[in-house]
Amino acid sequence: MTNLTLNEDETMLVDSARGFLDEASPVEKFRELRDAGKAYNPELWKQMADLGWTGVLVPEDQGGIDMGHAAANLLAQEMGKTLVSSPFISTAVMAATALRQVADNPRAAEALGKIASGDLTYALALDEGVKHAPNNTQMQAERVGNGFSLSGEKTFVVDGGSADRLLVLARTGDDDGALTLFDIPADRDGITRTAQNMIDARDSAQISFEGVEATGEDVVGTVDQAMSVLSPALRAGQAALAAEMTGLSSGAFGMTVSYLQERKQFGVLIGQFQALQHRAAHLWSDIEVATSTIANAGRMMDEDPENATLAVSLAKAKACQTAKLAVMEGVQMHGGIGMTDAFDMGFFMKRARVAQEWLGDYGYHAEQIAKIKGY
Amino acid sequence: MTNLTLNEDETMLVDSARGFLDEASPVEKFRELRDAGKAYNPELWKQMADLGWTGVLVPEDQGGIDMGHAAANLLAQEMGKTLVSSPFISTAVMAATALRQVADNPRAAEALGKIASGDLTYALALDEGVKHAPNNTQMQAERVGNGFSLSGEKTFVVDGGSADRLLVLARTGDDDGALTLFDIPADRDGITRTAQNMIDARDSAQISFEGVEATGEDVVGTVDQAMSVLSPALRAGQAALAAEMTGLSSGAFGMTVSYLQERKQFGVLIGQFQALQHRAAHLWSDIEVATSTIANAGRMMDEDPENATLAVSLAKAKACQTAKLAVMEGVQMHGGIGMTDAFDMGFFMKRARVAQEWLGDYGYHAEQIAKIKGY
Amino acid sequence: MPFDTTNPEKFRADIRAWLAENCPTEMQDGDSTADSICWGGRNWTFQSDAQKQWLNVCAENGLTCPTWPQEYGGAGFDRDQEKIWLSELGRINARLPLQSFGIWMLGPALLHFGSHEQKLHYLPPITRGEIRWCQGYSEPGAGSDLASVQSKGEDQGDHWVVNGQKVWTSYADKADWIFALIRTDKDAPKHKGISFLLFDMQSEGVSTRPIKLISGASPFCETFFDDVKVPKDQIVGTENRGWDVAKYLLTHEREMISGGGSGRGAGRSLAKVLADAGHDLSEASLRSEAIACDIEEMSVALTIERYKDQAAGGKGVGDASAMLKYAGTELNKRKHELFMSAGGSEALQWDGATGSLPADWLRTKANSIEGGTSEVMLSIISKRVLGLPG
Amino acid sequence: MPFDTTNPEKFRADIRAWLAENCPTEMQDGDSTADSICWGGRNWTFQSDAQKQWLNVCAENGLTCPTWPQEYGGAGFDRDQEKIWLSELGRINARLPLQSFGIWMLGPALLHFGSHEQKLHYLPPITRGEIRWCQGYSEPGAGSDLASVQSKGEDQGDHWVVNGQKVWTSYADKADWIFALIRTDKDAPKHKGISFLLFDMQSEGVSTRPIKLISGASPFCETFFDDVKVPKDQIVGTENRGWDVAKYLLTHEREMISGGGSGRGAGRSLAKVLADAGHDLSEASLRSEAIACDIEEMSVALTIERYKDQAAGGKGVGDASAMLKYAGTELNKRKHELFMSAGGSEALQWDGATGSLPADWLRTKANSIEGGTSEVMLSIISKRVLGLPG
Repeated sequence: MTNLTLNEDETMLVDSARGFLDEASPVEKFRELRDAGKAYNPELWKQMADLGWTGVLVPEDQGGIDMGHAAANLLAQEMGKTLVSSPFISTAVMAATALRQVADNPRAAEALGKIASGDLTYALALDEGVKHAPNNTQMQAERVGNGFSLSGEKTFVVDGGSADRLLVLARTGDDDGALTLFDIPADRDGITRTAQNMIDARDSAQISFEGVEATGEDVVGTVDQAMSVLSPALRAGQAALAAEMTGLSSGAFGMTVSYLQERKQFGVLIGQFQALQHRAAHLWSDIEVATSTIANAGRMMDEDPENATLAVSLAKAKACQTAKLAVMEGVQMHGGIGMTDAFDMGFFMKRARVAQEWLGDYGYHAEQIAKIKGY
Repeated sequence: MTNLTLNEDETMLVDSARGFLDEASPVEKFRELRDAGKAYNPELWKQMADLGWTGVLVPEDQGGIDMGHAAANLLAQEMGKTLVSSPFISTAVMAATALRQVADNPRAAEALGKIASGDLTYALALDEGVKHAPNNTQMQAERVGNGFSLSGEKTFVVDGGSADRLLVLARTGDDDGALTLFDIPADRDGITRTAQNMIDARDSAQISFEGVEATGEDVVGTVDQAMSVLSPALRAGQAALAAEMTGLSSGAFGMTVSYLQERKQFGVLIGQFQALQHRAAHLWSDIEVATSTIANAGRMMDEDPENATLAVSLAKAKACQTAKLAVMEGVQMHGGIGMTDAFDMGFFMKRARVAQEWLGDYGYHAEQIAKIKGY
Repeated sequence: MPFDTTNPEKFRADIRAWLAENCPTEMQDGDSTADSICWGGRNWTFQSDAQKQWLNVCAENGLTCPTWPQEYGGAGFDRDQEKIWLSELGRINARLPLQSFGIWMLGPALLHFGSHEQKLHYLPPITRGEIRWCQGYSEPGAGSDLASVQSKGEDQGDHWVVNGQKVWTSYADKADWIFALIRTDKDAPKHKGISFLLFDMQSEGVSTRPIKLISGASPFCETFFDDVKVPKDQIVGTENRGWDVAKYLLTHEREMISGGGSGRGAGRSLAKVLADAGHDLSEASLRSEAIACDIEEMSVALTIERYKDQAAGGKGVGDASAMLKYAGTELNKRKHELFMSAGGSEALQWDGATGSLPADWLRTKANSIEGGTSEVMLSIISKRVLGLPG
Repeated sequence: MPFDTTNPEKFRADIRAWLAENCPTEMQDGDSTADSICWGGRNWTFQSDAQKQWLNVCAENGLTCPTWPQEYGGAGFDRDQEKIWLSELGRINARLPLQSFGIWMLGPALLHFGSHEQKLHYLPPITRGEIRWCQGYSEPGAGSDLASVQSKGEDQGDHWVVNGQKVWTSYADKADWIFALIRTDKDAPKHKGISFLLFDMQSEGVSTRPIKLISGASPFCETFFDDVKVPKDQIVGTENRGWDVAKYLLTHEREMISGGGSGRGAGRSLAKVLADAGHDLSEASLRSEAIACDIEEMSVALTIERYKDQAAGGKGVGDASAMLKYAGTELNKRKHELFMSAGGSEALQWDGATGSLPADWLRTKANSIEGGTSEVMLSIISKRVLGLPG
């Protein structure tokens, strides 16, 4: 039976991840990246590959450890706690999930191997408007001879500035669902990447495509059938992102509780103020509840992937609310110091805001849930 | 310039109303009515007439004191504080406002006089479904000779069981707005009134009309033009009801603050618990904010009635939220005793719930606001 | 036991077959409203033959208390088997055969603190729905301060003579026996002089008076003890250490009231109620609140599952159960506000088309008060889970 | 004064005519963002000729501080006249000609506590935008406990020598003068030994260091006093009674931060921002939150008006102003969360199409901290307005 607690392997994974990240990537490492204007630390990425994390969803045949989505979520959750910045979700979760849908294709298999070894990063070029809406894709992939010519604009391509390759969603027909997913190198002729100056200081790009050529080989899966490979990848990314946000919530909450235990005002520890106690207790409850939805999403994706959409949207919707509350309470309870750039809480707030939008915000997932439940 | 504080006349009106009601109609009087299964106390109604209240919106020519909507709201607010049960809003606010739109009509003028003298009560038979939606009226008033034949079902007719006369909204044509308002005696042939067993123990009826005859004389205003007389009446009723709800919120809050000041738990006054203090302070703030919207609605209706819809919907929407919070906090902070029928808090909760629905709930008025603001 | 426990698939198949054969169709209406609950007890009147038949066939197979040991009337299921049992019940929308304070509260206390003899004596009649129990904790004026017990038991050698008053005793007027906190050492510190006693409500000196609630119902009583004789062997645990038992039970109560096990609207699907109310949910604020509530309901339900899994795995839940109580009861209130809103004017009538909805709505307001208020739960979390000072 | 004050209609007509003649078209963009505010001061660089012209023509007519007496540079408007002035500005979407801490804070303090000479000396330069003031209240580590002032002034006969440190000094690096709380009697009880001093930021021994915030901006500074000489006549009110002045001013600050007067996004219309973001509001949760926020915004704005009317009527608002500060700042945070949500990924970029929205959003998080936290406001209400114990 499905069990929502961690099994032994998972407990070990979490413990070792925490130990590694506390050493290799505490929040101050993110600050260093931010101050240096860097998207992520390639050395850390290499270490994560050595630990098997980049291959957490890659089949063993391609050199991965194939631990499944629940494990991927746990890694994302631990990374969230100290705001690790890396292409983990884009590459190791989403691209790996998309490519393994067609793992019998030699090119996909090769890419999976390189993801597992840490030698290849991906970004997903999906959205064109200010809100997540993959089904509204307008970008055209016109048939030219045996291939395609891609033209259009993508925005909010997370990790898009640094990724080696792009998974690009484009329209190949007039029917609503006639979309195709292309796997192309990010430096192919006709591609222009413009860095977006993101509030969370992570890598995001606006990417324009002008007559970019693609061959049939570049198609992931089948023409006009993007969603059969993309949907599992989106679900995987949404769940991992929800996990990262829940980790982020825990991280912010941990800082806040520590502050309540040490900061004095009016001669007493502010943690003695009952109003703050109750709000902290409420927030803790909310994080516990969110954590359950993450565990459930992981189990569903591993055990019954076809029916996991509800579980995933539930996790992302809940994580959006919880993270918003956690960072708002975090700043408010810290008072003025929480507003300063020299203090870390602002990083949590800004990361949470971007994560809320990426891959569908609360409203998007709420409507997904309503649709599934027949409202 | 519009001033949102009370002027001298209004201050006097409020003071005398409070003095009178504390004596004549404290909450225990409502309990007596409830236990006796009575809708309202005709003697109190007569006293309210003697004080001029039933004529607060009746022109002086018809024997009213014509103090305007802000004053009517203030009376409703004071009544709300001790849960006075009377046909004030149906009769003195809504029917009076509808009839004075056609006060040059001798029948309307006569009716207004009787409202002012306390000799005539009205109920408005508008809604047919579970939600307030006057524009969705389906009840037919078929033309028969020079007159009409009314057939259909009305529900949630507040004060409908005891009212002398009914203002009935019926369809006289196929166009959306082709509605007509009829003023007919509640005991006319073909009318069957069935008491609804309301949670707030007030008078509400389901009323069925089977071939009820109406003449052209019975039409209030013009055939197919119900809204020109009904809209001002609805606005007036909605604002007065919002005022009653805000009074109700203050009444419940007053009980709650007193309890916080006297009840001990774990050896201290519960009013010393900061978490409760902050929630009480928040609730007080919310009631203050709601009070401002009532004042504004009154001023707008008196000074610029054509443009008062936004102000009225704002007042009712805000009052719904505030009353809900006030009674929920009232019960919760009282603990077990708040749940007993022997204690008054439950009356506030039940009255608030019915008032939330009557004449449009939060969602209804929120959408009205959105429509006016062009969302 | 007619179920093959060697593997989950086999077990599920057996359960399914057994249900097909034994669960009366009328018991598959899934609508576990307050009215449809089977409470059992000496004076129980079955609402239908089907209800009686369903209780009996389940009791015979230990399925009223499936996780209790077989020797005490249970089925001895482990956590995974219980999940399968419940999921198969859910699949056919079957009602629970029996619900009671004996199952939720006294049973767990006896299983943990009782002697083998006590378990043999008290548990089987609970599983068969023969004895209905009530809980005597709260006292007038004590409110959330449960340990301020004033009801006292005077030691008379082989028995105590109990005098005092309880309040908020659920269904005391319908119960056969009571488990009560009684002060047996008035000189000891507040938490140290209380014993956990069991006695028959038909004992001389016991009387009850129903408390009418704002919903019009009277599920609670005031209960009076006037020189009630309680034999010394009718104690659970050690004399004067009854607070340990009470604390243990409060944890169970919290989990129950959180919505995990009670019939208090827990089974009412949000979508179903809204559909019954004929609501199309096109209006933004209602729609948005319905979805938000649904999200919270699913999330809390998963958390209850997760905590149960954790408990079954041997890791205690402890004070963190305060969270389930808090989140579950606040959610239940929110949900019923939504139901009332969707029900519109029909839900404003005691006997309208929405049935017991208004009474249920008012009933939920007590959820965050009884069994420890939401405020007490938050304080437990802040002090014992988060370690905040003072 | 070019306005006929004999009756409101005439007055309004005069104002309208005056504005038509004197308010530059560029100043009628109504978009009072942080960037477009005219702060004035010795080092002020006008963003445009229009901004300069608008300030000057208003200052000449007392319209930068319309309710101040004419002898001190105001226009001597009463409350009703002020309402007409503001509503006519609103009608043409005109910017305020000048905003400053001198107008919001020091002015009201001087008008209430200052001598006639002080008023004549300090107020007119404020109305003309010549001297920009900053506020020196908070100190490191003090947080909400403003009265725990450590900066001290040593009495040297005709002057004090001030040493210490302030923090959260708004725009101290851009201000010309400071009004500061300084402890002038270290032996008196906490609230009794503080004086309210004024001094030039160019005085020897004053230095500032900007604090970088999470929004990337640095509107606040740390401010250091190292043997700063402050002449004895530069005190407002009585020596060692500066807390009275501070308390009086805190009330003004609360009203201001509540959104009644500051440029902090108060002028941003909800509908306009959502429309700019190209959002059609068909998605239920966003639509519902937008309407709810709009309802709250209109309601709070009306409450500010009502309280102003009450104050103008001679009934003090007093501690109840804490409510305006609380409700206004919490609303502002909520509104900016909504803006961010409507702005989607565009609003996640510092320099995206939504302009300063993300920085403004982060800035609002300080609203419920500065000038007394929301928690302090709630405590003031519960204790001083509601009379709750403890």
